[in-house]
Amino acid sequence: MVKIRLTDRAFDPWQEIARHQSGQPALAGKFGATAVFVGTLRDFNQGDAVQAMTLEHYAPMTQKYLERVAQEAQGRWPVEDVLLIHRYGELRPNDPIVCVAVWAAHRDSAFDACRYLIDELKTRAPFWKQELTPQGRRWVTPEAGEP
Amino acid sequence: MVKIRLTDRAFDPWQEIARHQSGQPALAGKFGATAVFVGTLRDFNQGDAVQAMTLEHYAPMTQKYLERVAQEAQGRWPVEDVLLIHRYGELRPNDPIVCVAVWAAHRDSAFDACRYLIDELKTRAPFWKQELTPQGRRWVTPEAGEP
Amino acid sequence: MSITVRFFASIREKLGKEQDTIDSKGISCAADVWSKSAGMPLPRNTLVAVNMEYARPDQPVRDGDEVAFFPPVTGGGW
Amino acid sequence: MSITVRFFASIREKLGKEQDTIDSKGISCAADVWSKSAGMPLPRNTLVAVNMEYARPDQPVRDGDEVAFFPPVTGGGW
Repeated sequence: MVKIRLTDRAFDPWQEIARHQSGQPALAGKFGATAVFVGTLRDFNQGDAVQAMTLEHYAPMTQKYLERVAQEAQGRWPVEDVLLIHRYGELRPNDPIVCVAVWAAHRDSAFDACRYLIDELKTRAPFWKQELTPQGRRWVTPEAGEP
Repeated sequence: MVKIRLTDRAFDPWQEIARHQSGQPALAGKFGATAVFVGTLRDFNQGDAVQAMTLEHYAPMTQKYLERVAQEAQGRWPVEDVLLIHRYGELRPNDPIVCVAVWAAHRDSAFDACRYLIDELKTRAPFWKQELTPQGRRWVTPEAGEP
Repeated sequence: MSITVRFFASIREKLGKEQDTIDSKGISCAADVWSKSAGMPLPRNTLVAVNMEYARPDQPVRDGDEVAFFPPVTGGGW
Repeated sequence: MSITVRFFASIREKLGKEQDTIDSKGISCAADVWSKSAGMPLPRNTLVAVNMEYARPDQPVRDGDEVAFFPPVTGGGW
Protein backbone atom coordinates (compact mmCIF):
# COMPACT_ATOMS: atom_id res chain seq x y z
CA MET A 1 0.00 0.00 0.00
CA VAL A 2 3.02 2.22 0.46
CA LYS A 3 3.35 4.51 -2.52
CA ILE A 4 6.55 6.34 -3.35
CA ARG A 5 6.81 8.75 -6.23
CA LEU A 6 9.71 10.83 -7.47
CA THR A 7 8.68 13.50 -9.93
CA ASP A 8 10.20 16.42 -11.80
CA ARG A 9 6.80 18.07 -12.24
CA ALA A 10 5.05 20.42 -9.84
CA PHE A 11 2.48 18.55 -7.74
CA ASP A 12 -0.40 19.55 -5.48
CA PRO A 13 0.09 17.61 -2.23
CA TRP A 14 -3.52 18.04 -1.08
CA GLN A 15 -4.92 16.68 -4.32
CA GLU A 16 -2.45 13.81 -4.27
CA ILE A 17 -3.38 12.88 -0.70
CA ALA A 18 -7.10 13.07 -1.45
CA ARG A 19 -6.66 10.95 -4.56
CA HIS A 20 -4.50 8.36 -2.82
CA GLN A 21 -6.94 8.07 0.05
CA SER A 22 -10.02 7.72 -2.12
CA GLY A 23 -8.16 5.12 -4.16
CA GLN A 24 -7.88 2.90 -1.07
CA PRO A 25 -11.47 2.02 -0.21
CA ALA A 26 -10.24 -0.76 2.13
CA LEU A 27 -8.77 1.96 4.34
CA ALA A 28 -12.15 3.59 5.04
CA GLY A 29 -13.10 3.33 8.69
CA LYS A 30 -9.78 1.67 9.62
CA PHE A 31 -7.75 4.78 10.24
CA GLY A 32 -8.42 7.39 12.87
CA ALA A 33 -5.36 9.50 12.21
CA THR A 34 -3.61 11.02 9.23
CA ALA A 35 -0.38 12.94 9.80
CA VAL A 36 1.02 14.91 6.90
CA PHE A 37 4.11 16.93 6.31
CA VAL A 38 4.66 19.08 3.25
CA GLY A 39 8.00 20.76 2.65
CA THR A 40 7.79 23.81 0.40
CA LEU A 41 10.46 25.97 -1.22
CA ARG A 42 10.81 29.27 0.61
CA ASP A 43 11.86 32.43 -1.16
CA PHE A 44 14.58 33.02 1.43
CA ASN A 45 17.33 30.93 3.02
CA GLN A 46 20.29 31.84 5.18
CA GLY A 47 19.48 35.51 4.79
CA ASP A 48 19.33 35.56 0.99
CA ALA A 49 16.52 35.71 -1.50
CA VAL A 50 16.03 32.42 -3.31
CA GLN A 51 14.81 32.78 -6.90
CA ALA A 52 14.91 29.11 -7.84
CA MET A 53 16.34 25.79 -6.77
CA THR A 54 17.65 22.75 -8.58
CA LEU A 55 17.27 19.50 -6.70
CA GLU A 56 19.69 16.86 -7.93
CA HIS A 57 19.35 13.27 -6.81
CA TYR A 58 20.72 9.79 -7.39
CA ALA A 59 17.53 8.40 -8.84
CA PRO A 60 17.73 4.63 -8.31
CA MET A 61 19.41 4.99 -4.91
CA THR A 62 16.82 7.53 -3.80
CA GLN A 63 13.98 5.23 -4.80
CA LYS A 64 15.57 2.30 -2.98
CA TYR A 65 16.30 4.40 0.07
CA LEU A 66 12.77 5.79 0.29
CA GLU A 67 11.28 2.32 -0.06
CA ARG A 68 13.44 1.08 2.75
CA VAL A 69 12.64 3.88 5.21
CA ALA A 70 8.93 3.56 4.43
CA GLN A 71 9.17 -0.16 5.23
CA GLU A 72 11.10 0.59 8.40
CA ALA A 73 8.41 3.01 9.50
CA GLN A 74 5.77 0.36 8.88
CA GLY A 75 7.75 -2.08 10.98
CA ARG A 76 8.23 0.31 13.88
CA TRP A 77 4.73 1.74 14.08
CA PRO A 78 1.30 0.26 13.36
CA VAL A 79 0.55 2.33 10.27
CA GLU A 80 -2.05 1.50 7.65
CA ASP A 81 -0.62 3.37 4.69
CA VAL A 82 2.15 5.73 3.59
CA LEU A 83 2.32 8.13 0.66
CA LEU A 84 5.64 9.76 -0.11
CA ILE A 85 6.15 12.16 -3.01
CA HIS A 86 9.43 13.95 -3.66
CA ARG A 87 10.20 16.49 -6.31
CA TYR A 88 13.50 16.83 -8.14
CA GLY A 89 14.78 19.08 -10.91
CA GLU A 90 13.99 22.78 -11.22
CA LEU A 91 11.77 24.34 -8.55
CA ARG A 92 10.37 27.81 -7.94
CA PRO A 93 9.53 29.38 -4.56
CA ASN A 94 6.24 28.12 -3.15
CA ASP A 95 6.63 24.80 -4.99
CA PRO A 96 6.07 21.76 -2.78
CA ILE A 97 9.29 19.73 -2.49
CA VAL A 98 8.18 16.77 -0.47
CA CYS A 99 4.95 15.33 0.88
CA VAL A 100 4.74 12.57 3.46
CA ALA A 101 1.33 11.28 4.55
CA VAL A 102 0.81 8.52 7.09
CA TRP A 103 -2.50 6.83 7.89
CA ALA A 104 -2.82 4.95 11.20
CA ALA A 105 -5.45 3.87 13.71
CA HIS A 106 -4.12 6.27 16.35
CA ARG A 107 -2.50 9.65 16.41
CA ASP A 108 0.77 8.79 18.10
CA SER A 109 1.74 6.23 15.45
CA ALA A 110 0.77 8.59 12.64
CA PHE A 111 2.73 11.54 14.04
CA ASP A 112 5.79 9.52 15.02
CA ALA A 113 6.06 7.66 11.73
CA CYS A 114 5.58 10.88 9.74
CA ARG A 115 8.28 12.68 11.67
CA TYR A 116 10.64 9.73 11.40
CA LEU A 117 10.26 9.68 7.63
CA ILE A 118 10.85 13.41 7.32
CA ASP A 119 13.92 13.33 9.55
CA GLU A 120 15.38 10.40 7.59
CA LEU A 121 14.67 12.18 4.33
CA LYS A 122 16.50 15.24 5.52
CA THR A 123 19.63 13.51 6.72
CA ARG A 124 20.14 10.40 4.56
CA ALA A 125 18.29 10.55 1.23
CA PRO A 126 20.68 11.38 -1.64
CA PHE A 127 19.38 14.81 -2.63
CA TRP A 128 21.46 17.93 -3.20
CA LYS A 129 20.15 21.44 -3.49
CA GLN A 130 21.53 24.23 -5.60
CA GLU A 131 19.98 27.63 -4.99
CA LEU A 132 19.79 30.53 -7.37
CA THR A 133 20.18 33.79 -5.46
CA PRO A 134 20.88 37.34 -6.67
CA GLN A 135 24.57 36.48 -6.04
CA GLY A 136 24.40 33.49 -8.37
CA ARG A 137 24.13 29.74 -7.99
CA ARG A 138 25.30 28.01 -4.81
CA TRP A 139 25.24 24.49 -3.51
CA VAL A 140 23.55 24.33 -0.16
CA THR A 141 25.84 22.72 2.40
CA PRO A 142 24.70 21.19 5.69
CA GLU A 143 27.48 23.07 7.52
CA ALA A 144 26.02 26.39 6.47
CA GLY A 145 23.50 25.86 9.24
CA GLU A 146 20.51 24.87 7.21
CA PRO A 147 17.91 24.99 9.98
CA MET B 1 -4.64 34.67 9.99
CA VAL B 2 -5.65 31.91 12.37
CA LYS B 3 -8.91 30.43 11.20
CA ILE B 4 -11.13 28.33 13.42
CA ARG B 5 -14.29 26.70 12.19
CA LEU B 6 -16.83 24.51 13.96
CA THR B 7 -19.21 22.78 11.61
CA ASP B 8 -21.99 20.20 11.71
CA ARG B 9 -21.50 19.35 8.05
CA ALA B 10 -19.09 16.84 6.55
CA PHE B 11 -15.93 18.54 5.28
CA ASP B 12 -13.02 17.54 3.06
CA PRO B 13 -9.86 18.47 4.98
CA TRP B 14 -7.61 18.42 1.90
CA GLN B 15 -9.87 20.78 -0.03
CA GLU B 16 -10.16 23.05 3.00
CA ILE B 17 -6.39 23.20 3.44
CA ALA B 18 -5.82 23.87 -0.26
CA ARG B 19 -8.46 26.61 -0.26
CA HIS B 20 -7.14 28.23 2.92
CA GLN B 21 -3.60 28.23 1.60
CA SER B 22 -4.46 29.66 -1.79
CA GLY B 23 -6.52 32.33 -0.04
CA GLN B 24 -3.38 33.58 1.72
CA PRO B 25 -1.18 34.86 -1.11
CA ALA B 26 1.02 36.67 1.42
CA LEU B 27 2.07 33.27 2.75
CA ALA B 28 3.58 32.16 -0.56
CA GLY B 29 7.32 31.65 -0.27
CA LYS B 30 7.32 32.40 3.47
CA PHE B 31 6.62 28.93 4.75
CA GLY B 32 8.82 25.91 4.24
CA ALA B 33 6.78 23.52 6.34
CA THR B 34 3.15 22.50 6.66
CA ALA B 35 2.22 19.96 9.31
CA VAL B 36 -1.29 18.56 9.25
CA PHE B 37 -3.27 16.24 11.42
CA VAL B 38 -6.67 14.87 10.45
CA GLY B 39 -8.70 12.83 12.93
CA THR B 40 -11.25 10.54 11.29
CA LEU B 41 -14.05 8.42 12.72
CA ARG B 42 -13.07 4.77 12.77
CA ASP B 43 -15.65 2.01 12.39
CA PHE B 44 -14.31 0.32 15.55
CA ASN B 45 -13.45 1.42 19.09
CA GLN B 46 -12.66 -0.52 22.22
CA GLY B 47 -13.38 -3.77 20.46
CA ASP B 48 -16.83 -2.85 19.14
CA ALA B 49 -18.14 -1.86 15.76
CA VAL B 50 -19.08 1.82 15.59
CA GLN B 51 -22.00 2.60 13.30
CA ALA B 52 -22.25 6.31 14.02
CA MET B 53 -21.17 8.95 16.49
CA THR B 54 -22.75 12.05 17.93
CA LEU B 55 -20.33 14.74 18.97
CA GLU B 56 -21.83 17.14 21.49
CA HIS B 57 -20.02 20.32 22.45
CA TYR B 58 -20.42 23.53 24.40
CA ALA B 59 -20.39 25.79 21.37
CA PRO B 60 -19.31 29.21 22.67
CA MET B 61 -16.84 27.71 25.14
CA THR B 62 -15.36 25.47 22.46
CA GLN B 63 -14.87 28.42 20.13
CA LYS B 64 -13.24 30.47 22.87
CA TYR B 65 -11.07 27.57 23.92
CA LEU B 66 -9.87 26.83 20.39
CA GLU B 67 -9.05 30.48 19.78
CA ARG B 68 -6.99 30.57 22.94
CA VAL B 69 -4.95 27.42 22.22
CA ALA B 70 -4.31 28.58 18.66
CA GLN B 71 -3.00 31.87 20.05
CA GLU B 72 -0.89 30.01 22.60
CA ALA B 73 0.64 27.90 19.84
CA GLN B 74 1.45 31.06 17.89
CA GLY B 75 3.12 32.50 20.98
CA ARG B 76 5.20 29.41 21.66
CA TRP B 77 6.37 28.62 18.14
CA PRO B 78 7.16 30.83 15.15
CA VAL B 79 4.21 29.76 13.01
CA GLU B 80 2.85 31.68 10.04
CA ASP B 81 -0.69 30.40 9.99
CA VAL B 82 -3.10 27.93 11.61
CA LEU B 83 -6.28 26.36 10.28
CA LEU B 84 -8.44 24.39 12.70
CA ILE B 85 -11.71 22.75 11.69
CA HIS B 86 -13.78 20.65 14.07
CA ARG B 87 -16.94 18.76 13.35
CA TYR B 88 -19.84 18.33 15.75
CA GLY B 89 -23.26 16.65 15.53
CA GLU B 90 -23.92 13.36 13.77
CA LEU B 91 -20.98 11.59 12.13
CA ARG B 92 -20.53 8.38 10.16
CA PRO B 93 -17.41 6.19 10.01
CA ASN B 94 -14.75 7.61 7.72
CA ASP B 95 -15.98 11.17 8.34
CA PRO B 96 -13.20 13.60 9.26
CA ILE B 97 -13.69 14.88 12.83
CA VAL B 98 -10.90 17.39 13.16
CA CYS B 99 -8.28 18.98 10.95
CA VAL B 100 -5.34 21.00 12.24
CA ALA B 101 -2.91 22.55 9.75
CA VAL B 102 0.09 24.65 10.73
CA TRP B 103 2.29 26.63 8.34
CA ALA B 104 5.77 27.64 9.53
CA ALA B 105 9.18 28.51 8.13
CA HIS B 106 10.73 25.34 9.55
CA ARG B 107 9.60 21.80 10.20
CA ASP B 108 10.17 21.61 13.94
CA SER B 109 7.86 24.52 14.66
CA ALA B 110 5.18 23.18 12.34
CA PHE B 111 5.27 19.67 13.83
CA ASP B 112 5.46 20.80 17.44
CA ALA B 113 2.66 23.34 17.17
CA CYS B 114 0.42 20.87 15.32
CA ARG B 115 0.95 18.20 17.93
CA TYR B 116 0.38 20.64 20.77
CA LEU B 117 -2.94 21.70 19.28
CA ILE B 118 -4.09 18.13 18.80
CA ASP B 119 -3.10 17.11 22.32
CA GLU B 120 -4.89 20.12 23.81
CA LEU B 121 -7.96 19.39 21.73
CA LYS B 122 -8.05 15.86 23.00
CA THR B 123 -7.73 16.63 26.67
CA ARG B 124 -9.33 20.04 27.27
CA ALA B 125 -11.79 21.07 24.57
CA PRO B 126 -15.42 20.58 25.69
CA PHE B 127 -16.48 17.80 23.32
CA TRP B 128 -18.29 14.61 24.29
CA LYS B 129 -18.72 11.58 22.09
CA GLN B 130 -21.64 9.21 22.04
CA GLU B 131 -21.14 6.11 19.92
CA LEU B 132 -23.79 3.99 18.29
CA THR B 133 -22.73 0.33 18.40
CA PRO B 134 -24.74 -2.87 17.78
CA GLN B 135 -25.31 -2.86 21.58
CA GLY B 136 -26.86 0.61 21.46
CA ARG B 137 -25.73 4.14 22.29
CA ARG B 138 -22.93 4.74 24.76
CA TRP B 139 -21.08 7.77 26.00
CA VAL B 140 -17.36 7.39 25.50
CA THR B 141 -15.52 7.85 28.78
CA PRO B 142 -11.84 8.67 29.10
CA GLU B 143 -11.45 5.90 31.70
CA ALA B 144 -12.51 3.29 29.16
CA GLY B 145 -8.98 3.55 27.82
CA GLU B 146 -9.61 5.59 24.74
CA PRO B 147 -6.20 5.19 23.14
CA MET C 1 -31.36 38.60 38.89
CA SER C 2 -30.60 35.05 37.79
CA ILE C 3 -27.95 32.53 36.86
CA THR C 4 -28.02 30.43 33.70
CA VAL C 5 -27.16 26.77 34.21
CA ARG C 6 -26.14 24.37 31.45
CA PHE C 7 -25.68 20.60 31.51
CA PHE C 8 -23.94 18.50 28.87
CA ALA C 9 -23.65 14.93 27.64
CA SER C 10 -24.32 12.14 30.17
CA ILE C 11 -25.10 14.67 32.91
CA ARG C 12 -27.66 16.38 30.70
CA GLU C 13 -29.27 13.00 30.04
CA LYS C 14 -29.23 11.94 33.68
CA LEU C 15 -30.88 15.16 34.83
CA GLY C 16 -33.23 15.24 31.88
CA LYS C 17 -32.51 18.92 31.19
CA GLU C 18 -29.95 20.88 29.30
CA GLN C 19 -30.58 24.35 30.60
CA ASP C 20 -31.98 26.00 33.69
CA THR C 21 -32.32 29.49 35.08
CA ILE C 22 -32.11 29.86 38.82
CA ASP C 23 -32.55 32.73 41.24
CA SER C 24 -29.17 33.86 42.55
CA LYS C 25 -30.51 34.30 46.06
CA GLY C 26 -28.55 32.18 48.54
CA ILE C 27 -26.02 31.15 45.86
CA SER C 28 -22.38 31.82 46.56
CA CYS C 29 -20.40 29.36 44.47
CA ALA C 30 -20.70 27.04 41.45
CA ALA C 31 -21.44 24.00 43.64
CA ASP C 32 -24.44 25.85 45.11
CA VAL C 33 -25.75 26.35 41.58
CA TRP C 34 -25.55 22.63 40.97
CA SER C 35 -27.33 21.72 44.24
CA LYS C 36 -30.13 24.16 43.64
CA SER C 37 -30.74 23.12 40.04
CA ALA C 38 -29.99 19.39 40.22
CA GLY C 39 -31.31 18.77 43.72
CA MET C 40 -28.39 16.56 44.74
CA PRO C 41 -24.73 16.96 45.73
CA LEU C 42 -22.23 17.54 42.94
CA PRO C 43 -20.87 14.15 41.77
CA ARG C 44 -17.11 13.62 41.78
CA ASN C 45 -15.39 14.12 38.42
CA THR C 46 -17.95 16.62 37.26
CA LEU C 47 -16.25 19.45 35.39
CA VAL C 48 -17.36 23.00 36.00
CA ALA C 49 -17.13 26.10 33.82
CA VAL C 50 -18.12 29.60 34.82
CA ASN C 51 -18.68 31.97 31.90
CA MET C 52 -17.07 29.42 29.59
CA GLU C 53 -13.85 29.09 31.56
CA TYR C 54 -12.92 26.01 33.53
CA ALA C 55 -13.54 26.67 37.23
CA ARG C 56 -13.45 24.92 40.60
CA PRO C 57 -16.73 24.03 42.34
CA ASP C 58 -16.00 26.63 45.04
CA GLN C 59 -15.57 29.45 42.53
CA PRO C 60 -17.83 32.39 43.47
CA VAL C 61 -20.65 33.14 41.04
CA ARG C 62 -22.99 36.06 40.75
CA ASP C 63 -26.02 37.37 38.91
CA GLY C 64 -25.80 37.02 35.17
CA ASP C 65 -23.18 34.29 35.19
CA GLU C 66 -23.45 31.17 33.05
CA VAL C 67 -22.44 28.05 34.95
CA ALA C 68 -21.96 24.74 33.13
CA PHE C 69 -21.52 21.18 34.37
CA PHE C 70 -20.21 18.34 32.27
CA PRO C 71 -18.40 14.99 32.40
CA PRO C 72 -14.72 14.58 31.46
CA VAL C 73 -14.22 15.62 27.86
CA THR C 74 -13.72 12.99 25.16
CA GLY C 75 -12.70 15.09 22.22
CA GLY C 76 -10.03 12.73 20.93
CA GLY C 77 -10.33 9.22 19.75
CA TRP C 78 -8.13 9.49 16.74
CA MET D 1 35.26 -6.21 -16.85
CA SER D 2 34.53 -2.73 -15.62
CA ILE D 3 33.17 -0.59 -12.80
CA THR D 4 30.68 2.22 -13.29
CA VAL D 5 31.49 5.42 -11.42
CA ARG D 6 29.06 8.23 -10.72
CA PHE D 7 29.61 11.71 -9.33
CA PHE D 8 26.96 14.07 -7.99
CA ALA D 9 26.35 17.73 -7.19
CA SER D 10 29.42 19.85 -6.35
CA ILE D 11 31.76 16.88 -6.85
CA ARG D 12 30.33 16.29 -10.32
CA GLU D 13 30.89 19.96 -11.14
CA LYS D 14 34.41 20.02 -9.72
CA LEU D 15 35.48 16.97 -11.71
CA GLY D 16 33.57 18.06 -14.80
CA LYS D 17 32.01 14.62 -15.27
CA GLU D 18 29.03 12.77 -13.97
CA GLN D 19 29.82 9.25 -15.04
CA ASP D 20 32.85 7.15 -15.82
CA THR D 21 33.65 3.54 -16.60
CA ILE D 22 36.95 2.18 -15.37
CA ASP D 23 38.78 -1.07 -15.75
CA SER D 24 38.59 -3.06 -12.53
CA LYS D 25 42.25 -4.16 -12.81
CA GLY D 26 44.20 -3.10 -9.72
CA ILE D 27 41.03 -1.89 -7.97
CA SER D 28 40.26 -3.38 -4.58
CA CYS D 29 38.08 -0.86 -2.76
CA ALA D 30 35.85 2.18 -3.36
CA ALA D 31 38.67 4.64 -2.61
CA ASP D 32 40.74 3.05 -5.39
CA VAL D 33 37.87 3.70 -7.79
CA TRP D 34 37.92 7.35 -6.86
CA SER D 35 41.68 7.70 -7.25
CA LYS D 36 41.69 6.04 -10.64
CA SER D 37 38.78 8.06 -12.03
CA ALA D 38 39.36 11.42 -10.33
CA GLY D 39 43.18 11.37 -10.34
CA MET D 40 43.46 12.67 -6.78
CA PRO D 41 42.99 11.39 -3.22
CA LEU D 42 39.45 11.08 -1.91
CA PRO D 43 38.51 14.36 -0.16
CA ARG D 44 37.31 14.21 3.42
CA ASN D 45 33.53 14.27 3.87
CA THR D 46 32.90 12.65 0.53
CA LEU D 47 30.09 10.13 0.82
CA VAL D 48 30.41 6.80 -0.93
CA ALA D 49 27.77 4.37 -2.17
CA VAL D 50 28.40 0.96 -3.67
CA ASN D 51 25.48 -0.45 -5.64
CA MET D 52 23.25 2.28 -4.22
CA GLU D 53 24.00 1.51 -0.58
CA TYR D 54 26.04 3.79 1.64
CA ALA D 55 29.53 2.32 2.03
CA ARG D 56 32.91 3.11 3.56
CA PRO D 57 35.82 4.09 1.31
CA ASP D 58 37.56 0.82 2.15
CA GLN D 59 34.59 -1.30 1.06
CA PRO D 60 35.71 -3.93 -1.47
CA VAL D 61 34.35 -3.52 -4.99
CA ARG D 62 34.36 -5.83 -7.96
CA ASP D 63 33.51 -6.05 -11.62
CA GLY D 64 30.06 -4.82 -12.48
CA ASP D 65 29.65 -2.67 -9.35
CA GLU D 66 28.35 0.89 -9.47
CA VAL D 67 30.31 3.17 -7.19
CA ALA D 68 29.06 6.71 -6.46
CA PHE D 69 30.68 9.69 -4.79
CA PHE D 70 28.81 12.69 -3.49
CA PRO D 71 28.88 15.52 -0.96
CA PRO D 72 26.81 15.49 2.25
CA VAL D 73 23.15 15.33 1.37
CA THR D 74 20.97 18.42 1.66
CA GLY D 75 17.52 17.00 1.21
CA GLY D 76 15.87 19.08 3.87
CA GLY D 77 15.49 22.79 4.10
CA TRP D 78 11.93 22.91 5.16
